[in-house]
Amino acid sequence: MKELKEKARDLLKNKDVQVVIGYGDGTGGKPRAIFIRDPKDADRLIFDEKCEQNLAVYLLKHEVKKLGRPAIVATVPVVRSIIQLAAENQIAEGSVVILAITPDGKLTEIKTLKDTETFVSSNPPYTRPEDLEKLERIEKMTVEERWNYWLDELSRCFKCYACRSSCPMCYCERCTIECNQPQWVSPASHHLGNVEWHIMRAMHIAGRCVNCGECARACPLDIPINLLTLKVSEDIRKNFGLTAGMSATLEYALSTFKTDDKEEFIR
Amino acid sequence: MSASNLYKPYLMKIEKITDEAPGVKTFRLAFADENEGKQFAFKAGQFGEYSVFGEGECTFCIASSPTRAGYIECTFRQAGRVTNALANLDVGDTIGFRGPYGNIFPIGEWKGKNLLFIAGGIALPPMRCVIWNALDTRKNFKNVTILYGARTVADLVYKHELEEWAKMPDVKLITTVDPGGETPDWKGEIGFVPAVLEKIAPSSKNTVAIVCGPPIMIKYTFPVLKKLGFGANDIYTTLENRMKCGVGKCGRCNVGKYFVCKDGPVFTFTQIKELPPEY
Amino acid sequence: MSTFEPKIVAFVCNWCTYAGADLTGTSRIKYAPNVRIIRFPCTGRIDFMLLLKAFAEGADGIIVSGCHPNDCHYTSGNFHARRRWMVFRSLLDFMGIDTRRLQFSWVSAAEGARWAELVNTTVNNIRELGPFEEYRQLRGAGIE
Amino acid sequence: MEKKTLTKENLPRFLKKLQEDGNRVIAPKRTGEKVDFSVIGSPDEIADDYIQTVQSAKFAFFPKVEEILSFTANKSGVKINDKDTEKIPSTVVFGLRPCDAAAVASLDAVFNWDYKDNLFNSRREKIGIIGLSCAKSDNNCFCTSLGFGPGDTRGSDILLTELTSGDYLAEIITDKGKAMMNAAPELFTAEPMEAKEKNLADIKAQFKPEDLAKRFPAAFDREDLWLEQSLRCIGCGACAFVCPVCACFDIQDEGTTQNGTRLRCWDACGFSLFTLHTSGHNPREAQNHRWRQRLMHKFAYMQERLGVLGCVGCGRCSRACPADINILENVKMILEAK
Repeated sequence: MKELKEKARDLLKNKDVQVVIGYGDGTGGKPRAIFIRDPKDADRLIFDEKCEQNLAVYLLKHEVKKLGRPAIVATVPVVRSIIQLAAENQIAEGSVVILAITPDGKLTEIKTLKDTETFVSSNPPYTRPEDLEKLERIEKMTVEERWNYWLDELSRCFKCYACRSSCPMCYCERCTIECNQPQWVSPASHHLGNVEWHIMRAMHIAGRCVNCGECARACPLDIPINLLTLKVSEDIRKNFGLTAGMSATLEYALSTFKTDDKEEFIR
Repeated sequence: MSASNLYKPYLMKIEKITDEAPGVKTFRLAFADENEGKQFAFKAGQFGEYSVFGEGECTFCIASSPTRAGYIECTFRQAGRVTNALANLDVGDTIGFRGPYGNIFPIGEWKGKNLLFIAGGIALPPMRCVIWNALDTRKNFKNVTILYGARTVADLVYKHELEEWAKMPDVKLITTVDPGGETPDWKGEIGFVPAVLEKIAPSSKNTVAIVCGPPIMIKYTFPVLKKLGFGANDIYTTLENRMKCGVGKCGRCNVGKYFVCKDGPVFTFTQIKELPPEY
Repeated sequence: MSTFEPKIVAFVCNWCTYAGADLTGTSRIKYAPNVRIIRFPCTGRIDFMLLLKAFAEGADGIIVSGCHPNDCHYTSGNFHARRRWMVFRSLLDFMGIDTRRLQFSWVSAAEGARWAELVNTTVNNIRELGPFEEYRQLRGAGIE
Repeated sequence: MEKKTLTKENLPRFLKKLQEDGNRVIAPKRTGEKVDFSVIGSPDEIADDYIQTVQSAKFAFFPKVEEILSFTANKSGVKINDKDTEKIPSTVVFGLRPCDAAAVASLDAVFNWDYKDNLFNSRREKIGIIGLSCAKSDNNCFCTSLGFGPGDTRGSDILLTELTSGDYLAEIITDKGKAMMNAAPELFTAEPMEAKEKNLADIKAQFKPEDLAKRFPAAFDREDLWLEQSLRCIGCGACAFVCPVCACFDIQDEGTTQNGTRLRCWDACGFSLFTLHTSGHNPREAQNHRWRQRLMHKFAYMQERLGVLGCVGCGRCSRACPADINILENVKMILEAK
């Protein structure tokens, strides 16, 4: 992507930004996140369909923040993560330059939140069909089958917290699992600790998750944990008509309400 | 049943609780099993893992002197889950104790020397052990000077013992509080420990200095000691890294090639200078 | 399983359901003794983590109840709670937990009889379901 | 050392026999796209045709959650119920790669450094290791650079090497190995004619293990060597948890003050909480400090203090890392640094 490299070089040259967060060549044909600070290095930027990591996670990392004002190479889910972070007052207007790339490979430089919103409204949210299929398959199971399925999957978890660390929405300085007075959820990776942890994770990013799938990609044990967050996102979309990461001014789905929200489950 | 589970603590009964300062308490602990108590021995500088069952373990030094057999004491400030749980206990309650772990103050090598103790805040407890050890074997040492500072008068721990030391003819005690921390009737010094140390300027001749305190105090005290002529081998301190196992396995207290739990907690300034700044 | 007596934990708001349950008592309406009531200032305060704790500690069923919509002492606590309940309930369902074990309701301060009926129905439902062994078995599992 | 042939038909029979004798067998099993160690019901479940499992079988020696003791308490005092190590199941780990088998020596060193860790040792004693030589490798493998190798017998009780015919050369290395073989001696036939070496993966050494001790200590202050490699680190513990050597742990109490258990759980130096003091002070404040600690500990400190390396070159951390942090790349960078 010649255009991307040029854009990045210009931004750095003109001192618009101090760092460009993008993808570069990694090992074994994998791309990796790179942090370009010298315009001369802009040529190291790459972009292809393998560039899936949600780079928005780096925007709030202390070590990266220290580098200065960033520009970030962003696919649609990354742009949505940024909007959601802005909605949660984690990213200020004008603090980041977005080098957005549409699914068909078109590069757009975005500098304002308004333009960011325009970008996502013309590039609507997309959920991988295979994820929706899996979701449906699990929903069709009996309660018992579902329980066994998840117990099987979640009991393997060893709590490396790659799901949490890779998620742009998990930016809390202190995660609930680290709050130990009282200890809400056990940090041990036994069955109870794992089941509770994954329920908690899903609930805490419900209505905020943009379904980038990064948590499942990051999971070294291939546990399909993104299905949990996808499930809550779908519920929120269907019941409350809200989708995270579409508007920086939109209220968080679980801290707002409508008087006529459905309540057939309440007796 | 394994006879030697490394992580199985002794059961200890709380014999006495002393309120030292706001949020700071001292427990006197006796072995629930007398035989275990008789076999137990430790030396000045060592630490242990104290546990409230159901809450977890916590690392403190043994604050009492090995010269006073039959019990151990620990002093802690309420800060986290375990220390808060400890603070809620009463005399007669049972806690766990694993230890003693770690190295020691080489008090045997200090025979015939002057001792200069410098402590700040909640760091007097690790030193109290060696102070009493020295005072109980007073004839082995020449001048004993204790410089102790805390944020406020209320924050000074071991107030009774400070009075006791002040009355001892062969101990020179200087207490100080940070500016603003004094009370109207405060008779001690006012100022930070390094500044007061510079002011009293104790001689470095034939003297070892033992320094315990928060990292910031240590950082500013070393240069003053150096100025006073102390050699790096004559300055001792303790490191207080976070620990879990206490026996060199869990990895937490690893600083450079050292494990604070096994190679420390007592280090000379010579060693400290070699360490990476990860303490 | 005629001998099985379910343990039910009820998380209720102070202003409506707790008062309602009080009325059940003062009206001398008899109802199943299987319920342990925990009083909260408002249903908006009832975090899902509390419900998880109840299950982990051995509850066979949970009742969560507060003021009817528009009657919240704090105006909107119950509306907020309703959304979270919906999402939480659906997530538990997705993970294979029988949602009959988690009963949400509105019971006002005047509805003493309704409270009795709610508890009785829930107890009967849970009695049919049996003890919540699946969740209880999580405790201790996976520890070598 | 005895050398035998174990035919491809006899291998499942052998494992079956070990199971019948009351051993729990842990072997590589396929889940989705990945292969990982788990307890198997039958030898048919064992995966083949893979380079490396996601995790090593470290958890058999050092479980991710392990009870240290349990306790009950009432008004009259506390009663500690010591861990019953008798109940630890006798286990056979099948299919351990030579790198993983070599890693057991490093675990041994950590858990027996002055203080003997009985929990670890009791498990260790009850585990028989049937290693499996590597016929294939990938770019993440670098065992040979650290002095190990794809057919290294160190650590295994029996090492199997697959031959062209699909049968296995069985090297009976230890007494434990001999005892395992003696469970079904009739299944082991005369030594094969075929040479072992030509059936091993060709993994070129990229540096010498001696260089590590020479170069690492001096690299400590070279921020350029650590920062660039760790800037993309997201701070998870995947690298440590898949590592066959990483043995850092946490101790946690669960239950109530009247009735509970004390657990030992895996922990990782990459977590910011690992060293965080209650006061808020953190000796290793930034992620690059923590990444540096990981490498220094493996390549410098462990070697100096325990006489073993903290890395066996299995390449797992590089494969598992969600941010493509590659240990080999970083090590080479340090060794080649001017």
